[in-house]
Order: sequence, then C-alpha cells, then structure tokens
Amino acid sequence: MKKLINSPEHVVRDALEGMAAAHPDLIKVYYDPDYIVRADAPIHGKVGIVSGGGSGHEPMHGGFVGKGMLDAACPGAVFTSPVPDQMLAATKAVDGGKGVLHIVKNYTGDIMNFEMAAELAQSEGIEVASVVTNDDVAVQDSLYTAGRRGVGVTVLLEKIVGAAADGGANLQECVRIAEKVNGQGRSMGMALTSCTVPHVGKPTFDLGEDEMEIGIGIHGEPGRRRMKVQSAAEITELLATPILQDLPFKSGDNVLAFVNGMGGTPLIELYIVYNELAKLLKDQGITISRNLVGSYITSLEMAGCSITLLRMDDELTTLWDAPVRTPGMRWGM
Amino acid sequence: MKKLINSPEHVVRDALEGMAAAHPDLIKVYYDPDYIVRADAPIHGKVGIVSGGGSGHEPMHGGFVGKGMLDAACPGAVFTSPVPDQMLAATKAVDGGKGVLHIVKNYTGDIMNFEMAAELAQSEGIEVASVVTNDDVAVQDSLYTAGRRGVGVTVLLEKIVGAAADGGANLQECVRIAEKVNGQGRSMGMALTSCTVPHVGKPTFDLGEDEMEIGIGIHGEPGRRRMKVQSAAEITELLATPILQDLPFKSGDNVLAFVNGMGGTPLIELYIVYNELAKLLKDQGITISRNLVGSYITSLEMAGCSITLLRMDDELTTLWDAPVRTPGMRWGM
Amino acid sequence: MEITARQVIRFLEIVAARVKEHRDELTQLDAAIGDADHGANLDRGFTAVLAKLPTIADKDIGTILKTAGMTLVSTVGGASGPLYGTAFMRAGMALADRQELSEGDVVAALEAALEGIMARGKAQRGEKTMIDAIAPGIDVLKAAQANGEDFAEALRRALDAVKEGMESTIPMQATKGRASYLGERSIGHQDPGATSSYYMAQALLEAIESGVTSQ
Amino acid sequence: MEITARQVIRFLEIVAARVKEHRDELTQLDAAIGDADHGANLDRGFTAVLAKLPTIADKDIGTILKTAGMTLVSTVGGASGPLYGTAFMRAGMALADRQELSEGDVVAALEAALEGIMARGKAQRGEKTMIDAIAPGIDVLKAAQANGEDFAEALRRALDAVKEGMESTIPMQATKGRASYLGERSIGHQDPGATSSYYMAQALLEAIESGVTSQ
Ligand SMILES: Nc1ncnc2c1ncn2[C@@H]1O[C@H](COP(=O)(O)OP(=O)(O)O)[C@@H](O)[C@H]1O
Ligand SMILES: Nc1ncnc2c1ncn2[C@@H]1O[C@H](COP(=O)(O)OP(=O)(O)O)[C@@H](O)[C@H]1O
Ligand SMILES: [Mg+2]
Ligand SMILES: [Mg+2]
Ligand SMILES: [Mg+2]
Ligand SMILES: [Mg+2]
Repeated sequence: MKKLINSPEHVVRDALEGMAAAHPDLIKVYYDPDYIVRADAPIHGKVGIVSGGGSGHEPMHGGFVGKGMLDAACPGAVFTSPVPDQMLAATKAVDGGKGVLHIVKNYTGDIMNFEMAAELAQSEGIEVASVVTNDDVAVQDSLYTAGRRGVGVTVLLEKIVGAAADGGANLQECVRIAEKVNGQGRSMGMALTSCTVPHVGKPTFDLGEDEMEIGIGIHGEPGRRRMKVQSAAEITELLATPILQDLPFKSGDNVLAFVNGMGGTPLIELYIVYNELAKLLKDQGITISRNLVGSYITSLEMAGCSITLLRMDDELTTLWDAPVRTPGMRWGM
Repeated sequence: MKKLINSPEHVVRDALEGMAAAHPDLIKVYYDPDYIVRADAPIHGKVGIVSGGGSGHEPMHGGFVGKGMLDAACPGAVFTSPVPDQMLAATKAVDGGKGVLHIVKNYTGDIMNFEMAAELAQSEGIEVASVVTNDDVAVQDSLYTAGRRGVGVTVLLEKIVGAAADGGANLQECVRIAEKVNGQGRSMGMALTSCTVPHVGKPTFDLGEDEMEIGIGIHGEPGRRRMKVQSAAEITELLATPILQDLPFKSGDNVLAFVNGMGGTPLIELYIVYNELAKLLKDQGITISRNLVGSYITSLEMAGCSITLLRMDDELTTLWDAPVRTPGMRWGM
Repeated sequence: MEITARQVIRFLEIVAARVKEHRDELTQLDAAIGDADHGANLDRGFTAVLAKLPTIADKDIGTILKTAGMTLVSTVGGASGPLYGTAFMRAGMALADRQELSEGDVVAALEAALEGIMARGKAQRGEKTMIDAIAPGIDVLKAAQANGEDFAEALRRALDAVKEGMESTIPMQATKGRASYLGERSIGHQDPGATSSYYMAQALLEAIESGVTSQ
Repeated sequence: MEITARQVIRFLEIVAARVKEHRDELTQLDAAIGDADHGANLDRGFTAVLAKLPTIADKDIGTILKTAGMTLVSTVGGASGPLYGTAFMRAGMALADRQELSEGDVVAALEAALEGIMARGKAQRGEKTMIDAIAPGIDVLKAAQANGEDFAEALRRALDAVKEGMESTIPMQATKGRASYLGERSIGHQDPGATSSYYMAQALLEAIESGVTSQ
C-alpha cells in the first residue's frame, strides 16, 4: 500500500486537521465526536442541513460544509458510517430553531446510526427530518432487500437543498425538494482499479490488467459485472443506458449531467467521458442544461468514474445556480 | 494500460471536445491548430494572456481559460509542447491591441516553440512579451544547463497575472508582476507511482511497491532520488526543506501554500500533507496567508503530490483574491 | 449454575480478545461481500469497551451490559455498531440490577438481544446476516430449557448450532446489509457478522464454563 | 556524383519509414532520460511530411526541404520539432532553386542544418544531444572534401562517425534538454535525439547510393 498518510489509524484525524487548517474562514472542526460545521453556525431561523458517512469519499461530505450547502457533516472511519454521537452533536450545533434535516445515503449502517441520532435529538426537543438517497441503478431494488445505494445524487441533493434552506425554505419544503431530487436522479459507476482501505493494506478486490468492474459502489464493494476494459464510448454507454431506462429519462428532458471521478482518475479522462455522454444524450433528444465534471464523491484512490443524471426543472435549476461557497464546491461568491 | 479513453491518438481531441461541450459559457475551442480561448475574446484594450504546454496536466492550462485568468491556452500532444501554429493563432485571437503575454514553462521544447511563435506574431505586428517559469528546486540550476523546470508556480502566476491584466495592467506591468511571482515562488514534487503515456502504453518508470521518487517533474521524468516510502510528515519535510532553503523563505514571511495532487492522489491525502505543511511552516515562523489544496497541475494518473510556496505581499494578495471564473478555478463570481 | 458479574466482565474481555485475534479474518470476509471493515469496526468497539470495564466492574450486570452496548454504539459505526450495541443494551435492560444470573436469565437476555437486533435491522432469518448464527443457538437453549435438560450441556450444543448457522450463510444470497448489493455474487461467501457472532458465542460458553476460576 | 530532387524525396520517404520502424525504440530511450515521446513526436511529424510530398514532388530541392522543415515545426512540437524543423528549413534555404546537387552542396546544406540546430537550441557538442551525433559526421565530410577524397566512400565513413557520436552520448551527463533535469542520473543512457539523427544519416546515405535506381 502506498499512500500519503502517517498511519492508517490517523488518516481521518490528520485529514480533518488539514481541512480545519486550510479553511478556517468556512468551517470549524470538532473532535471526539468528530464533526464539521460551517464557521457561522448555527444560523437562526434557518433549517439546519446535516449529512455524514464514512470517510474516503472526499470532498463529500466535509468539503460541502459552508454557505449555501451543508451546515454540518459527520465523517466516520474510512468507509464506515459515523456513530450517533457525531450526528447528535452536529445536529445540536446547527439547530437554528427551524429543525434539522438529515441527508442519509442508503446503507444499512448509515440508516441505523442516523436513526438512533434522530431519536436522541428529538428526545432533546429538536425537530429532525431525514431523507435517504438511493440512486444507484446498479443495485436491483426490491421491497425485501436493503435497496439501492446512495451515490452521486447525494452531491447534487446537498447543493440543491442547501440552497433551498439558505433561501428560507422550512423543514417540510426541504424534505419535499430533497425527495424530488432523489426521485429524479439516477447514477451508475465503474472501476478500472480497486481501492485500498488503509487499515487493510491491500486492494479490496483484484482486477486483471485488462479488466474493469461495472456497477461498483463507493466503498470498494465489488460491482455487478466484471468484463474486459472497453473504450470510453462503450463504457459511457454501459453506464448511461441503465440510468436512462430506469427513471426513465425521455426525449425532451432537461438534465444535469454529472461525470464524477472515483479518486484516482485524472480530469482529462473525465472530459473524454463527458464528451461521449454529451453525444449520447444528444442522440436521445435529451438536453444537458447544467453539468458537473470532476471528482466530488470518491472511493479513496480508486480509478474509475460514475455518471449521474438529474432531471431538471425551473425550481431545481434556480437552486443549483444559487451561490455556494464551500471548500469543495464554489460559485457565485 | 487502463484508461478511460477511446484510443491514444484521440485523447487530446476527445478531451478538448468534452471541455467545449461542458463549458460553452466560458470557453471556445478551435481545432487544427488546437487552442482554447475565453468565450468573449478578444477583450479590447486588455493585455492578452496566453499559455500552453503538453497535455496531460489538466486542468492546467485549458481549464484556466476564462474571466480573470488566461485568455487562451494551447494544448500540445500529451507531454509534448504545442507547435508555433497554435500559439500564433491563439495570440491573434486574443490580441486586444495592448499586446500579448506568453506564459512559458521552462522546457526546451516549450521555449523554442513559443519563441518561434512570438517571432511570427511580431512579424505580423502584434506586440508579444514572454515570461518563463522555472520554480522546481529539484533541478540543480546553472548558467550552462537548461535550468529548472516550470511547475506549480505556473498555476499561481496565471491566476495572478490574469487578474492584473483584467485590472487594466499594461504589458510591462504584467511582465513585472509575472517575474515577481516566479521570483518569489518555489516548488518540489514526488511520486508514489509512475504515469503511463497513452501512446506508450506502459509506465514511464517502474517503482517498487515500497518505493517513491523524490524530485519528479510533471512529465513522468524520473526524479533526482529514489527511496523507501515514508510517512506524510517525512515526505512533506523532504519537499518543503529544499523549497524553504532555496529562496530562502524566512521567519515572518507570509506565503501562499499550494499542495497539489499529481492526478491519481485523492483529496483526503492532500489534506493530510497540507496539515503537515501547516505545522512545519508554523514551527518556522512562516504564516500561511492564502492556500490552495487540490489537483491543478497534474501528470496524467500519477500518484503523488507537489508543494509550492509563494511569498506574498499586498499586491499579490489583492490579485490572488480577485474574482476568477474558469472551468478549473473559480471564486468571487 | 449461577453466573456472576465477574464472569460477565470476563465474557466481555474474551470477546475483545477473540475479535482482535480474528480481526483480519473478519475484515477479509467483509472484503469479499462488503467493504472490508468489519474486523476493524469491532476491534475499535471492544477495545473501547475494555477501557470502560474498570469504571463499571463493581456495577450490577445490567449496568455492565448496557454500558458495553452504549460504548459499542458510540465507537463502532457501520451496521454492526447499532446492531451489536442494541443487542448488549437490550440484554442489559433485561437484567437490570442483577448481581447474579440464573440459567433462565441468560436465555431471556439472549432473546432480548436478538429481538433488539431484528427490530433495529428489520431483518429475518435467511437474509445472510448475524441473525442466521444467533437465532439457531437460542432455539437450542429454549428447547433444552423446556425439556429441563442440563444447561452446561445445552450451551455446548447451542454453540454447535451457532457454528452451523454461521456456515449456513455461505450458500445464501444476501437480501440485507451491504452484501445484498452483490445480488447473486454474494452467494458462496460466509457472512462476516455471522462469523463475529460465532466468536461471541464461543466467548460466552468459555466465560460461563470458567466459573469462579476466573477470579 | 549528382543528387536529384527525386533522391531528396526518396531521402524523406526513407527517414519517415525508419522513424516509424524505430518509433518504440526512440520512445523507450526517451522514457529513460526524458518523457517518452520522441518516437511518437517524429513519427507524427514525418507522417505529415509524407502526406505533403505529392504537392511538392515537382518543386526544386530547396522548396522541398523548406516545406519539410515547416511541416515538422507545425506538427512535431517538443524540442525536436523546432530543432529538426529549423535544420531542414536552413538546408532548404541553402539550396534555394536547385534541381540537382553537387557533393559540395550536400556538405554545405548539412552545415547550414547543424548551424540552425545550434542557433535554435543554444547547445554545443558534449551536452548529450543530437549535435553529438551530427557534428562528427560533418567533420568527416569536410575533411574528405578538403583532401579531395572519394565522396561515396567519405559518406560511409561519415555514417560510422555519426554512429560513434551517437554512442558517445551514453557516458555523457546531459546539460541541455529534458535529460539535464536528471543530473548525474542521465549518465549511462543513449540520447534519443542523437539516435534519431543517426537513422536520418543512414537514410541520407541510402538515398544517395540508391542513385537513379529509385526512379
Ligand atoms: N439489517 C441487518 N440485520 C442484521 N444484521 C445485519 C444487517 N445488515 C448488516 N448486518 C450484519 O452486519 C455485518 C456487517 O457489519 P460491518 O461490516 O461492521 O458494517 P458495514 O456493512 O456498515 O460495513 C454483516 O456481515 C451482517 O451480518
Ligand atoms: N538545446 C538542445 N539542442 C539540441 N538538441 C536538443 C536540445 N534539447 C533537446 N535536444 C534533443 O531533443 C531530444 C528530445 O526530443 P523530444 O523528446 O522529441 O522533445 P522533448 O524533450 O520536448 O520531449 C533530445 O534527445 C536531444 O537530442
Ligand atoms: Mg462499513
Ligand atoms: Mg515532450
Ligand atoms: Mg463492512
Ligand atoms: Mg521527449
């Protein structure tokens, strides 16, 4: 294992200290329990937006704390959901009297830990609502299973709901908008290489020099299918087709197209994938009205990418365009 | 070789088309010869800022074309300087009547090609000045050699001089500021893995599972020293010490600290390095007044990082803080 | 047979030791169908429980187990944190204020723990989780109790049932937890949580059999 | 011995073929002390030159070489683009309007080419570049000319000198070009540009010896 770290035990703490040192104007970091809040929290009269999850997905979530996005984020150990103590402390820290929204990715651990935190916060008199993202079409859904993973849509949802809360939306409004985003967004990812969890020290799965894994999550979970590496055009089609069919997206739709890097893939490759995606959507009569290209929800140093499509309307477009200022996403201010 | 590409021959073209598709509001892309100009070029009465170099360093340079930074960028083949035809066309496209500044990284090929382009542009009546960046302390300098490589400082210089030109500085002023930035900035980089040039198909150099290369450039050139991988703290010291001694930076200095990823290194590791750098500088009585953490000048999918320190003063700080809006760097608008 | 608070402490110590010992094995099992952190998660949690023991050693058994459960919830994270945490907390609630446990108490506490896991995780038997290891063991103890069989003897058979339950997860397709994302690819791997549950059952038997010798 | 425009075209064709043939070798040499693109750079450039040939085949030798040089400048990039481009352009300028070349013309053109390289790149002999291969060959031709020795014979000896010059770069420490960044680590590797220059010299000899047979 080769990483720029001091030791597997200190990865999360050292990175948090680095973020605190780099962005004192935007965020405050607390430890034991670990959580990150925007420097000016709590904002009175504003719904507090809290997310969190295992570390190793940077800039998500901590990098999205700031003006116009998250009020707080709770980083767990690498690939491990944080614990209720963190969410409870973060929820109290950002409660501005209008209630707090928990944005939870659909993983059993995240669901249960946030659930326990919400119960505790409510018992302390804070109004808490939760939305769960589950946009990964690589996972077959069913009433009887844990359901789909929350992946790329989470990034878009945090930006859009963050803007809504900043704009004065109440808790119910924030829930409505969040559920709309999750309902209208779908994602799928692939890997060219595995990632290595620091405390494990070797790749989570092995891929041959000519193999790729389709339908991976963001935790080095093996995907649904292993196949020979193909061209960027073919890979883009392998990811986009199930996404388009699932919602389904239709000719005439306006979408936000998000091409995401998994952590070890350089920008030049992401633009090549974006180019293929733009051509593919054009052929289907789908208009890309907004886009995002970069590594925003990663899986340590995994090489690969994911594609997320979100059907847009005027409300979502206005909220997406609203100014945001966080370490990981910034425009308009 | 595993990459998200269609074929080695099409990497640069496909990525350029992807950028054009993703950022029509900011840039226009021309082909044969290839160059990228800001959508609203030429800006009359403004000095035109042009840079360029081999591809494989994204977002540099094309990702820095836009408001408040570069007016044009010329992407060469991967790791190969562009040709005079590109710089000439770009120079003409952004000439606003106040002259054009060429920002050139100190590589024999870049120097000679920009030189030929400048000669041609001048023969067509365009006033052209050139500044050369050579901030890499890993290279021993001497009057009789090709001198030091231009690396991380180039990113900071393009932002700062871009702001100056936007603010109405004339060509001489732009040259003065550019030379000041290059004079006050130093960098050094390291690699955990090699990168693979697409048309070569295998890693440029081989590193053992426990080895790292110190003093690498941004083209997969082997570095000055190979050694066993060490902790983030030790690596940070190996990079920072020669930088600090070279200028030299002194107790009481204000600096912009730039921790850059080489393309295959995730953000979480860069923040760990930034944390070590912040501690190290604090111990030396040096104040970090501004910082930049991310992958801005890369070497394809190479894993590793570089550190750049730039001594700041009020003039540079004001120009750094000025609004910028490009695909790769954005704040204030 | 009476079980003392001292033996309950011993049980927690043995679990912590077993988890550390099998940390890499548990992580490897999780790497195959999960995200390679189960061993690290539990090791982090039970190391924290060990650190807490001195402060609760003199407390009643209910408090000891509740504290252990809360500590797991606060330190493990992931799916296993809330699940094992809830299990220990529920067992503790079922044994409030006890200084000693009867055989019946042990079975009641184990039942409360399993109910807690199923309530928190909303899973049933056969979904390739820790439940498939724990539940069969409790079945054996309850049957033995109903038929008035020897408890020490029943405990050993219960452990065998837990082992079979753990192994029975291998051919299962996961429908809960991270492994469910793999669909059919989850078949053929032993569930990490079922495996850690087996080591806890081993620890329980050992602590009970150790009797007063552990003092 | 008279050299025709047809032979000059043939020379360019052979260079293009040699470069393609040795593309990977040149790139590997560049990988060791540079950035692994020399083979690809020259292949891209001479493929473009080949494509231009039909449009200039009927032109004078000066125009043919100038056009080749400009094409290299416009397509190769890197260090070798301006250097070889300038070399061919200068040779072309030295041979303006010629339909045939004398032996003296060839030597004069080669000298002009070398001067162009040295002016553009500001390097001298001994800095581990293409100059170390080219210059010794020109020395041999000039000496032979001065002593009135047989040209065909001298050309063969010149090629040997180029080969020795190319090999002489192995023990050198680079002080120009990308290899200079390696400092002492550049020692022990053959310079890629010196190697491509050797293949061009081979091509020149072959084209001249081919005489009219190439028609
Ligand atoms: N809904 C559930 N009910 C019961 N047990 C579960 C459930 N989901 C997961 N588990 C158990 O948790 C184990 C995984 O724990 P761990 O790896 O620590 O958490 P995570 O899956 O969040 O990384 C699985 O092997 C399984 O036995
Ligand atoms: N200043 C110089 N003068 C003469 N030849 C040079 C000079 N710099 C580099 N070269 C030659 O150019 C070759 C490298 O060419 P190439 O790899 O195509 O360009 P780059 O180094 O820009 O990648 C070197 O092997 C060397 O022979
Ligand atoms: Mg986990
Ligand atoms: Mg090059
Ligand atoms: Mg796990
Ligand atoms: Mg080269």
